[in-house]
Amino acid sequence: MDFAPNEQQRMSCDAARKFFAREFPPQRLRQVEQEGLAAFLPVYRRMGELGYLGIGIAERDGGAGGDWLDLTLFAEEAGRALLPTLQITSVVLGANALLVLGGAEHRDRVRSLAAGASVIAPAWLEDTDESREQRFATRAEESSAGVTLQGGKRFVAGWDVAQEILVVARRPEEETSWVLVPRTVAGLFSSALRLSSLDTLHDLRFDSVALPKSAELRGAWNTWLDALDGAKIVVAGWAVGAAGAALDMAVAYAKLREQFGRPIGSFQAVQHRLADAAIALERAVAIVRYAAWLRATERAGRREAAMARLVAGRTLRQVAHAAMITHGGYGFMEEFDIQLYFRRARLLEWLIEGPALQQDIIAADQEDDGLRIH
Amino acid sequence: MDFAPNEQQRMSCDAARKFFAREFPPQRLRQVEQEGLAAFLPVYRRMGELGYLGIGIAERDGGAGGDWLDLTLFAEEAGRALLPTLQITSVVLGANALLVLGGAEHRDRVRSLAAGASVIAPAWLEDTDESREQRFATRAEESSAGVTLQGGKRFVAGWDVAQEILVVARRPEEETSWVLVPRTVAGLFSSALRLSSLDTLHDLRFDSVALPKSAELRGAWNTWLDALDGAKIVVAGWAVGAAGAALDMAVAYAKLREQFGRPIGSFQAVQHRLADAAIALERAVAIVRYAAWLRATERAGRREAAMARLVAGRTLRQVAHAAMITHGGYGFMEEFDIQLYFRRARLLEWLIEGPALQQDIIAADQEDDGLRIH
Amino acid sequence: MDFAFTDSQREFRAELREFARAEVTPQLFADMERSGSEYHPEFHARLAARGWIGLQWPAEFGGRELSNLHATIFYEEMEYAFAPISRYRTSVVFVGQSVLAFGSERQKRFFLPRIARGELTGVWMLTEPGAGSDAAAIRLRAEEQGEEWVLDGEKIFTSGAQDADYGMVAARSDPAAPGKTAGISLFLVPLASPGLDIRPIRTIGGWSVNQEFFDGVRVPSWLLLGEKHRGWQAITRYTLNFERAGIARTGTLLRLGDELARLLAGGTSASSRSLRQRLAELRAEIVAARWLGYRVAWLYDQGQVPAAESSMIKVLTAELLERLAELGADILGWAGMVRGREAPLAGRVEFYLRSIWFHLVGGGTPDIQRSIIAQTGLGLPREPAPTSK
Amino acid sequence: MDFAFTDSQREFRAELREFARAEVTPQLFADMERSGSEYHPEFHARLAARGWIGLQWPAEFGGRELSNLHATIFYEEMEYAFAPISRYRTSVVFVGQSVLAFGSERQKRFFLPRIARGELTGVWMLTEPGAGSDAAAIRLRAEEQGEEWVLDGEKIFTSGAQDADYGMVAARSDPAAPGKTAGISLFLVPLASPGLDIRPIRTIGGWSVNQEFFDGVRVPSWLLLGEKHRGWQAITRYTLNFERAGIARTGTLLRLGDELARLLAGGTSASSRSLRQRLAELRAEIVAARWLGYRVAWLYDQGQVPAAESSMIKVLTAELLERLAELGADILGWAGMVRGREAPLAGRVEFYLRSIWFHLVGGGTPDIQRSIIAQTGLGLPREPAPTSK
Repeated sequence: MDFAPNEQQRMSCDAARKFFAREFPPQRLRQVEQEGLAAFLPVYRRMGELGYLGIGIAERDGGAGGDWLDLTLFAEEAGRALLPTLQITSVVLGANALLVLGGAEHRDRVRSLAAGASVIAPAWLEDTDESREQRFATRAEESSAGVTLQGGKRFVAGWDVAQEILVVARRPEEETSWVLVPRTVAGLFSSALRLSSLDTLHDLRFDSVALPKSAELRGAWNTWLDALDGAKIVVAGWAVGAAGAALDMAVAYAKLREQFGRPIGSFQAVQHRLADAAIALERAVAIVRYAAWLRATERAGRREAAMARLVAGRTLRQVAHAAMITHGGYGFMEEFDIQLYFRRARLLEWLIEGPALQQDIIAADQEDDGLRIH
Repeated sequence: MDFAPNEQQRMSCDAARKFFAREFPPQRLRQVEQEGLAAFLPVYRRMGELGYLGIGIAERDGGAGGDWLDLTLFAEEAGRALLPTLQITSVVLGANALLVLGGAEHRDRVRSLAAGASVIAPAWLEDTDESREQRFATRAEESSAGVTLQGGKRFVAGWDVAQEILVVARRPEEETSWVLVPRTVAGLFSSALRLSSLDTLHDLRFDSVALPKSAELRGAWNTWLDALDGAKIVVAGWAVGAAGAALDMAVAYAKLREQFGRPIGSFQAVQHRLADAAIALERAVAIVRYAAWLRATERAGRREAAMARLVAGRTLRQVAHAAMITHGGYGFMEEFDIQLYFRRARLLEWLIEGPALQQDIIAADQEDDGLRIH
Repeated sequence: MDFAFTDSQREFRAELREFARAEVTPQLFADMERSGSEYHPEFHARLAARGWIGLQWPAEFGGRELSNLHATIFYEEMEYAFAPISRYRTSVVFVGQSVLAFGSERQKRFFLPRIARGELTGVWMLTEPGAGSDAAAIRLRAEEQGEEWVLDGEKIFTSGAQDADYGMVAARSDPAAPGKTAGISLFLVPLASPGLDIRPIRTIGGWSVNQEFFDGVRVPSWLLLGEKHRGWQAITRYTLNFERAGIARTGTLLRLGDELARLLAGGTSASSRSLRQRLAELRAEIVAARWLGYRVAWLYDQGQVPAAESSMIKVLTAELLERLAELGADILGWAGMVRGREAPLAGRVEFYLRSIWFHLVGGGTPDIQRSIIAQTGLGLPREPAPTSK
Repeated sequence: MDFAFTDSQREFRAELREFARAEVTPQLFADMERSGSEYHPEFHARLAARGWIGLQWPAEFGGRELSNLHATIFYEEMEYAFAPISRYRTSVVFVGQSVLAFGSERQKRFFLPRIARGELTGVWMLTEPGAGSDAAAIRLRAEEQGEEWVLDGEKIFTSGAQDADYGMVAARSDPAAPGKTAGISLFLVPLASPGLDIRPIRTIGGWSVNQEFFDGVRVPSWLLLGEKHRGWQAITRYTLNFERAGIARTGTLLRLGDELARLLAGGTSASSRSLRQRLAELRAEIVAARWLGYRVAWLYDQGQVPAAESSMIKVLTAELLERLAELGADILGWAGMVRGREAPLAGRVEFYLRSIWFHLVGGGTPDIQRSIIAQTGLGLPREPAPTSK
């Protein structure tokens, strides 16, 4: 067992941190908040060039190599910088799903996604409770020309800069299929939703969208769930990275800001709040990296991915809250950076899958030896 | 609106507080913990003589007069002293249920209960989730001689000093009946359960217990629920009284105990914990008295009784916990009194009805004007 | 002990509700969204026309001589309708009540009727960049020069200063006084005064608060509020308590509770039961807070100014609002993160969560409230003063 | 970064589990209930026979030269079986590890092999009636007289002193030293020493801790542990951290989590889903704490003595134990309040709730841990010292 990052991991993280400090400082984030994801694309493409986007995808598949632990450590750095999560939806979920569903014939697509040259927006949520059951109202029906899509998807991330979407749909025989839909197809309508974080999601409607047969991918439902598991670990990395940055900011502020003739960080109320945040964070980092390692070593890990996702999401919310409170009224000012973290906490708790679903996944684990190791 | 107790309420509370200080100091409570409820009976009988037990029951019905608000204010004093809750089960629930179910023919019984001369133990819980539905496995069947009882009840309070029990049972026609069972009847078996609080409850088993027809009482299910509502408010009073005493003890200790050359009560961590306890308490007292007043004035109040019960139970747990923590290691010592409060907190949260059931009762309230007043 | 409302209170409630039904229109919200302000002058004027501004004041000052309980009922009903009453609060509760409590006869005659008629609104300017939780660490200077005072310095986090008429300003009038709580005075400063520069600071709540720069602002002597150099005593005895009791948002809590219950009413899934249970628990706490709020108002009606209880109701309702908004977001899932009036509950769940800091920190942080409750309410000893460095 | 257990660790775990299955019998619990003690001498002897006491120590002192991770695995498996290892902990972690870290060669040769063979057990005596959270406020005096030290004073809250062999005692050896943390020394005191009176204090946990009265207790000089007058430095650098990291009860948490899951497995009611969700959340936190615990053990294996992390794992696991027991009580309802082995889960839910103070406060209150984490881990400034009165 070795809890220290190895030399290469240390160097990669260091390089990523420097890259984000240079290419994605808070003023850049504020610009993206104002102008939308398009303003992020130059940084995103540069990330593709540097191989950041392709971490966790084998080079033979068009990626940059590295394993899930490398990817998650990188995600921690991205989270620290509050990088938009386009990589998670387009590459970590999108490209990886294409690899397992479509296999070899999508290698070019994957290569383009991993290079940041194109973007795909997976669309799987509908207007129901989150669930891992295959209950979609959106239907893919065979037609003479190919396949016709009917229905709608909600809360699609990355749509504004995507060239295509990957829609999870139900076939008449109750199987699931995944349909590649180009952005410009007829019968596709979108409406924008602005989030607390100032990210924009889209609701999409498919009004008899006609697609060629080749647009439809088939695969086992479990491969999709497995892709979700992988993406969740990366979100969890993002979340603990963001939490770490928020805690650092709060600690720095508490040392600097004086009230009653002393730094506010010398008051027990502030100390204990930040100590609780630090405990939550250390604990979350431990399980997130463990879950990433489990996936990297191809051991079992659905339960652990859910645990990591759940704990990391809760932790970011707690830490961001503690950090905001530490800033007093200044936490409420747009010009202070801490609010950027606070406004993203719930998004990073819900992205890919939300907390109640994680609880269900964990509860469904029937093995009764809590001591088991992998 | 007037939040101050009137002259008579002030005098009664004052008298009760003095009575408990004299007759039921902590060493007496410790004796009851060791020896059981029998050691409490002399105090209980004296309470009967002084009219304390009969508060809230009209004099014509064998009680001592006074309304539900008087009773609840008295309960706060009893709770402060951590008085065993025999009055709640035997009189507030038991005698009142007899009044609404049996009416005039039980007046002597009620008089005796309210005098503390006898004790009845209502028995209604079974081995299922708490619920307000009429789903009992215990059955009362008509026989030639009268009625036969078959089944069992759990967690019966006061059995060790009761002369009879009041068993809620199901008749073959799916109605509910209430059966008076003398302690000494054949076919009745009991087993004791010792609680965290060192109170003793009993599980009872009825093995074809034969009783005369007169032992069976009939009434509307709602009258029983109404009796439970009333008893819950009194438990809530008990709970906020106990919480008040625990908070007082913690504050006194925090002023006295020094560490690091200053009273521990000057540390923010201690101050804020006790401030939170004080907020919880003030809030709980407000709703408990309001619910009692609603009942006293015969306005609606099922929802408010549930709210008061729920908030008061939570509050006692929070306050007792904060008070224990304030005592550090001494909170764990038998010889300190604060542990007496801590060990009773959950009992006073569950007595009559537990928290999840209160949530269900509140949630079932369909009226959609939260601003309504009575 | 009696928890019944009087007939006058019941009728007042009915009147308020009828008014809110008619007057709190979608147009109102559209107006405020356009102006980016929490203040709606026409709506404020309509409240004045009903005689509801300063309703707890003496008739000679334009009031209706009603109780603080009436005022609580007013807040409840207005908040329940989401009516815009922030400026009402700052004018009546912070400024007006302070003038009534410790202002001069001339000040009472000048300010209170104008506030009551809706002609004058006021804001409360205490906080400075270096004086937040340590509110007495005031550096804004007030120097007496003949019949005037001259003010120099800064204030920050003032809501509404951009279009209010008067600011109630705490200033250091005697820098030589021993200890930072001595030598502070209060002034009622016309916000249009020369030398007073008001700059907006954008908040994540979507509206702006202000920073004010005082550069030789001249204030006539009669606008000194309360005793000279003893302003801190007046602030802590009165104003801060008025403020804390006055910003408790029970009506908002009751309304959001109803809205969330309506959202959940349809659901039959197992998860909706657990959400319903969480909501039920919160609603019990909200009703409990409501009755604590009535008790605080009643204490004021008894002539008391209860410091601990005012802090209690402030921190309790702010934290309940946060927990309720969190629950709303949990119920709504992704939709709970969506901004704007097209979102569920007109985006209010998202809005309150995003702007909860305003409620938590406004009127003093939860930490400060808890210290006040512990020291003033429970009598716990203050922290020993640190050794001076 | 690598989270794999070695083959040696896996085999060790299997061996432990097999042992626990065979040796942690109902008879064991019956014995302890009868004796009212958490110590079971025969079971302790069986651990010694396996070579598992001091397994992380050098072979020359009777150890097995295994890692702290092995020790963590040992705790996990034993706790999972509810095996009685309190005295093991006080002997190995508090006393033994301290001797190893800063004891003399003679002390190491004397104590460690005897502890490892199970012939000698020790307890840790720091707290005094006036020195709780302020642990350095030690008043128990140690005076050097020729080849001996003479100890006078009191200790309190010592678990196990009634039948242990040695107490590791912190005493004030130089009352003239400036500041309360200077002039403290540690001694290994035979508990059978004349003049040492040990009296039980009953706890609500059902067992007794002790108060010890030292009346001219004579301790030979060679039993001075560590540097004279610099005991506080050794305590804070080593012993308290060993203690905090050592009392984390991850194995207990994992076991109770499994037990509660089994209880809930049958239920299909809506309320059981919401309880299952709460349990799932807790189990996620427990597994996270488990991996934080491994990291702390690994840090020790790297030769570090991490203060903040040791406090973190202590306070985290104690609070998880409380939350888990609370959840268990919510699941069980009335039955969760019933004492004794006939109650569900052999009464453990009730027991842990009732005795949670032992876990929360033992090794330092949560408040103290948080201050350590804030100051040592986050580098926040200490509270300024109060002006002396």
